[in-house]
Amino acid sequence: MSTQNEADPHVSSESTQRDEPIRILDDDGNLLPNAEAPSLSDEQLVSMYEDLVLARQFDQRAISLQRQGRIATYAPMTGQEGSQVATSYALEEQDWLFPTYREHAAKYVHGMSLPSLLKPLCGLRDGYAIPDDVNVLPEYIPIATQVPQAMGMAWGHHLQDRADTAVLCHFGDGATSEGDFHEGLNFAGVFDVPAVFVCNNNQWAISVPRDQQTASDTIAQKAAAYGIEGVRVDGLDPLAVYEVTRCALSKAKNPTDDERRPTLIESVQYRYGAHTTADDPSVYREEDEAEAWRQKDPVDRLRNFLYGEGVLDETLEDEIDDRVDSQISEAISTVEAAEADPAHIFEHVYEELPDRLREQRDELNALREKYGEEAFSEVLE
Amino acid sequence: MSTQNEADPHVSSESTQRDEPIRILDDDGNLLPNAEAPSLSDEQLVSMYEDLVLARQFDQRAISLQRQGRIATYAPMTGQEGSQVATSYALEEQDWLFPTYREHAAKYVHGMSLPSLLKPLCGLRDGYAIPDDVNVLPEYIPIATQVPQAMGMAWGHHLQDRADTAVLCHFGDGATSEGDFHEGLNFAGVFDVPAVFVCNNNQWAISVPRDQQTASDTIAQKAAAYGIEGVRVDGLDPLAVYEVTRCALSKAKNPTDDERRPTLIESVQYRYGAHTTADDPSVYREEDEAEAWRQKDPVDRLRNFLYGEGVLDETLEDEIDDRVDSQISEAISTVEAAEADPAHIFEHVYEELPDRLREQRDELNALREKYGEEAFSEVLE
Amino acid sequence: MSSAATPDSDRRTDSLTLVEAVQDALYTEMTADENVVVLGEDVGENGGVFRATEALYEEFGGDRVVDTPLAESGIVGTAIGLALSGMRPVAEIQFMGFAYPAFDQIVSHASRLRSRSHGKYSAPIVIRAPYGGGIRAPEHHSESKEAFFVHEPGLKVVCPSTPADAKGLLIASVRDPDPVVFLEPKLLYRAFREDVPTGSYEVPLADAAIRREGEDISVYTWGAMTRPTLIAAENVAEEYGVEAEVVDLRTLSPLDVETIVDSFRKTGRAAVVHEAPKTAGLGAEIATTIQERAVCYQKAPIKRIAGFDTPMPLHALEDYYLPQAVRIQDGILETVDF
Amino acid sequence: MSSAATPDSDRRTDSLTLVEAVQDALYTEMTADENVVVLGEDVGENGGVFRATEALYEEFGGDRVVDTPLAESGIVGTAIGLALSGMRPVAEIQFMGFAYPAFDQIVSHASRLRSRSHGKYSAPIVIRAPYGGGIRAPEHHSESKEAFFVHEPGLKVVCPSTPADAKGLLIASVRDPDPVVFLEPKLLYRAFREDVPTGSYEVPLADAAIRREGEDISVYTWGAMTRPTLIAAENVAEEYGVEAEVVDLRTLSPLDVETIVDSFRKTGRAAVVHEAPKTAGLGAEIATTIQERAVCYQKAPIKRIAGFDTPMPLHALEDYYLPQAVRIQDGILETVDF
Ligand SMILES: Cc1ncc(C[n+]2csc(CCOP(=O)(O)OP(=O)(O)O)c2C)c(N)n1
Ligand SMILES: Cc1ncc(C[n+]2csc(CCOP(=O)(O)OP(=O)(O)O)c2C)c(N)n1
Ligand SMILES: [Mg+2]
Ligand SMILES: [Mg+2]
Repeated sequence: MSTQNEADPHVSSESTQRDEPIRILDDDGNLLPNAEAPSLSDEQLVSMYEDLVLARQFDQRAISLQRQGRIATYAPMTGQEGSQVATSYALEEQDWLFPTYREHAAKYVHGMSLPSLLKPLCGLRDGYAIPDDVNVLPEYIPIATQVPQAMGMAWGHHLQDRADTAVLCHFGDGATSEGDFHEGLNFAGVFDVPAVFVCNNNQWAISVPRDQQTASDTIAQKAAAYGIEGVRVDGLDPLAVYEVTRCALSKAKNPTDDERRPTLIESVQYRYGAHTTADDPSVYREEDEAEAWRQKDPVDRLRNFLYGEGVLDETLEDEIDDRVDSQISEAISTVEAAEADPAHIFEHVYEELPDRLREQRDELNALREKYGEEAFSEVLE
Repeated sequence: MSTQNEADPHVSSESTQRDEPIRILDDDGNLLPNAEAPSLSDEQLVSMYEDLVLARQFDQRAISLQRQGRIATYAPMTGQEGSQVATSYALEEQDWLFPTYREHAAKYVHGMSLPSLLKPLCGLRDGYAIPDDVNVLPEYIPIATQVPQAMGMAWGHHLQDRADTAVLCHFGDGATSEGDFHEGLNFAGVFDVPAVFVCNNNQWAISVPRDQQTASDTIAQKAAAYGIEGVRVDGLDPLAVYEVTRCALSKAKNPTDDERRPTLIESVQYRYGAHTTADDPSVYREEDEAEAWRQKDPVDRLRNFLYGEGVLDETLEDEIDDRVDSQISEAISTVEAAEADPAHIFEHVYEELPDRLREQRDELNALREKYGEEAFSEVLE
Repeated sequence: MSSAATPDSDRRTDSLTLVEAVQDALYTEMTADENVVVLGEDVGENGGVFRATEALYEEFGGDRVVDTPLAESGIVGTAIGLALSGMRPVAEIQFMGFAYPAFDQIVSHASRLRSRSHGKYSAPIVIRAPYGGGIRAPEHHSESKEAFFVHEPGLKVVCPSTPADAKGLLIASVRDPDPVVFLEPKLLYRAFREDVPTGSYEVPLADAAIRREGEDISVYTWGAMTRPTLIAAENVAEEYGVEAEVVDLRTLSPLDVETIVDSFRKTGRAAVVHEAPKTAGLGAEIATTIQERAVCYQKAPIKRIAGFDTPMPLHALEDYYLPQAVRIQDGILETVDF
Repeated sequence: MSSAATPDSDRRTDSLTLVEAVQDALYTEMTADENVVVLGEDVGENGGVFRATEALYEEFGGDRVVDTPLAESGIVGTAIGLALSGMRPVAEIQFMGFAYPAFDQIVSHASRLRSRSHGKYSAPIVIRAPYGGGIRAPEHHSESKEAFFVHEPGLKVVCPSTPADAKGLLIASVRDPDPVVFLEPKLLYRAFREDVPTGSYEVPLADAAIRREGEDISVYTWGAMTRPTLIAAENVAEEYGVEAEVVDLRTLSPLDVETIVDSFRKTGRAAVVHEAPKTAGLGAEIATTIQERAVCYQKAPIKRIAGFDTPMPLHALEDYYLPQAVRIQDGILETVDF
């Protein structure tokens, strides 16, 4: 890991070979020889662990809510929450986050409430009406389209001399095939913007495996095409992801003379579950493929590390589990009590409601009045 | 140059450093130490020279025709014709060529007639109705859009087991910034298609210099992002371009076990003149920038080489100049005698003329009848 | 001209859903013509996210049913290139909302290669895309912007509303010498089954279908909106004795102007039903075409019953956005009572 | 509502061409608001391929007048990001035909950021693009597909036809809180000069302008087609005593329905003139809007005088493709004589 001088001592010597992902913890959660844990306080470490637990529980609850028909299609993150939580821990409050449909935990850690995560899954867009003090964009669904936008925002901060603000942009391995990935990263290199691009390489883009996505050996090496630094990190090692991301953000804000601000981080992960609740991975991949990855599970690894450090025990674990459980239950109740107002359809299309939209809204209201709400909830097909 | 084993002895040792463009001739046209001329017969070499002369004369004539208002905007190629002619010499007849608006000479060498090159410049699209025995596509104007198409055609040949057919696709340095460049090359890597991608890096995309186009050191190195080979060649050295292209095409058709078919060739050139006849480069670049490149002029270099080999002399040169001159003059006469038929507007939009187009054609014909052709040639503004 | 699906000699049928009929069409054409290849995201082993290409990979192998990298412009550009090499590619765009990255390849190239080259080259490709709302899908998954493609000369645009049409129109599209944008109403993918001829047959890319005859008003629609329109037509017949003629356009470009105008000459009143935003949607083209050719028959303004001029809302509100039977019914009555 | 450009207190004027007025508007807004930045291909030292950004680079420097790499999706995506950071980007797309690679960023994001985020985020960007034919340009350089953008909710679409409007509309577009696609008629870039107020002023993005009053027919048009339409109107007045009212729409989305319909109520006859292909073009929207709101006033079919449903031919034939005064004149007479 060469993003910052101070970073070097923290990471294992394993990582000297460029293509091997950087790690701090071994598969069982022990500190690797020559590696050093990031300078996080015990409280921060435990809180990171709690967020990992929350992420995993959230995922399970969301999947089951979807099965019960209480929310729509959901994109699970189990196996990837370590990387999500850790990248967001590396952010400072003023930094901006560009998430995809899968980065629930990353959004939560950077300030979004649990109910706001669930609302869009219930078809309510006010979950995307993100509060002023939370620097997160609504999730990006069209693949890779966030990349040039994140680049643009970072450039804007740079032009405004807001050197303390960086932008972190998430996307998947599949996203690297899109033109927007290329255009965004090429601009980032040319304009040398304070941005960190995190490729959550979970080995699959729905049913397409990583090696059918691109013939390049690693995704990190694509950085060479843009004159920026590329780095691979073990995405199931929350401490390594934290450290690599922190260094990249710090370089983005304050590079040395021969450094360039942007970094492409390839966070090597695995999608344990389905692409979304609408997907059945058994059609296209072997069940046992996950096993090797589960051996390096981020939640287990961080827990073991914390046990080893003596900052986590069973009492605290139970406490965390309970707290997380009730937080999620509460969020679900809040969201399920919320209702959508048909008037929202016409709001915020433009800053001012144009005449034609006023007419259309009035037309809809008149029909609702005349025929009742039931007339609009008929199944169409 | 590592595209083919047999190629190695032909090229100068200079090229062992990956980033230095491969050369066979020095700036004056002498064979470099350790380099070997490609195995072209004297006739082929002289004919290549004649095509270079033709290309340069064509360019001058076209520019002057444009100044006289006899053709529309023209994209000159002086300084780049060496690379154009040489890449097309490397093609076999069955290979396909995807050109841009600048590859006039490349198209001519691969079989297109001079009148067909000029017709579109006179606004006549039948110049693009390329004969069946000429494997050239109409020029691509939207930048980089040809790249995925060339990849697709190469893949089609591959699927049809037409292993003897390769596709050569031209584009500029600016084109490498477009998403289509990325998507096309990534597909080419994944599907391992028999295609050669030639980036005519003439240092400028209209007014934008190469180093503002991308922060990568070379364009060839972008190949790494696609798991294919990248190679740089001195684009003003026709023999080196020929040899590099020939090897790449041969690898595309018949790779060894550990080779991948596609190659990205960065042909390092310089646009001596304006981007097009509508452009004034003095606004954005120094006149004397061209000087260093003119010292390595491809036409001079090949002439000197041929004089040195004893296959060219003043008599032959004069003969060539005369022949080329009358060929071009004849082509211009042919084209200027041609006329556009307004019915062409409606032809070939679909294979069969739909009713609405028949009506529109009839409507136009009725108006022409009623008001005469003059009514349609009024300047609109 | 109205025309039902015309099976050839083979008179057997299968009871298929619309998505099964799509799959059947692909299977049929791939069997008949080895130049037909299917490419797109997740169309291979996974059989497509809607299973429209199910079992094709197993049957025809990875060289003819190809998972591509995730890049729509690459997919369409590649399809054009494949066509240039002599193949007949059928490209799947996973959802219509993801066709926009490929827009340039579609409108600047697929549509123009033939005219550019004065007839020498062409791009006989099919671009399949599920379109439309109503299935509680996330943002961008409910697009219905057929007008974008209808406005581009050189393209054909097709949109079936029944399984039998889906099969016959798709087979005709694959065989068509011109590029076809083939929009599949995903709301109807599994909505109902219908007897579909087992053999190979074409439904011509030229003819609208009269789904219901009537004298009081002509209602023009296509794809998923055909169903609520037919419901509305039955309702107004039962409750008000108003007989609506329902015209399912099937091919959106080129339009079957003859059938459209003939129906209007009979009824003198019309409505157009579509999901897409009203402004500059296809409803405008149909209404304008009618008044250009049959203004003297016109007894009332032609009513557009369409999506609102807003983005499709998230799914809690999509039933308010999409034209429901009740809105269609109200629009029919308003036009008839004018 | 018709409204002329309204200069503020500063009553001085310069005699400017349309492209100079564009440059003047950019200069004016960049001076007034340091958040305004210009980006695109060759907009910097080169001053734009049509010189629309001439001298801005020298005046405001390379941080505010930025040459980007050659990538339109990157340009528009970057502009959206700049807007999110609080800036006011004006992105140039070199020719409208090269906007398609950016289509996804425009229709999926610029247009929807505000509604997606329920009002929290927005994309106040301007996308400038020279459009239209008539200058003997190569293929793809003569596009006029304004309907694509008008069909997408959340966008505004503007198209000036005079230097004074170009300045006032562009200033209003830069200040507008919503994304604006600003189409510049390159045929008129240097066609004539006009007195343009030196100071800063807005022409509202809401009002069509009546360029010529008349009682016999309303002719709707915009941008470059305004000129042949006015010529045709003069011709039919002189030769046949037919008085055409010429309505220059100026803002294409949202449309000034009031002015459009009011004029029609007066004349009862209409034609729409545009360069874009006829089918699913904006002419259909205007004709349909009129018959929806004023069918009882209608005395004749509304005539579309438009580009043919073909790609724009190479330049030898473009004068046949574009609506010429003679075609417009013929269409006016046909409609008046109906
Ligand atoms: C432009 C676009 N094309 C297609 C899709 C449909 N789609 C949704 S997710 C997905 C796979 C994404 O893979 P990857 O980038 O690896 O991210 P992951 O889902 O694995 O996190 C696809 C094809 C889309 N959302 N956007
Ligand atoms: C998609 C697209 N965007 C913009 C243009 C306008 N344009 C024509 S040539 C050119 C520069 C191309 O530079 P490069 O790729 O280096 O090729 P060169 O002209 O130098 O040969 C530009 C921007 C275009 N033709 N297509
Ligand atoms: Mg993935
Ligand atoms: Mg160049």
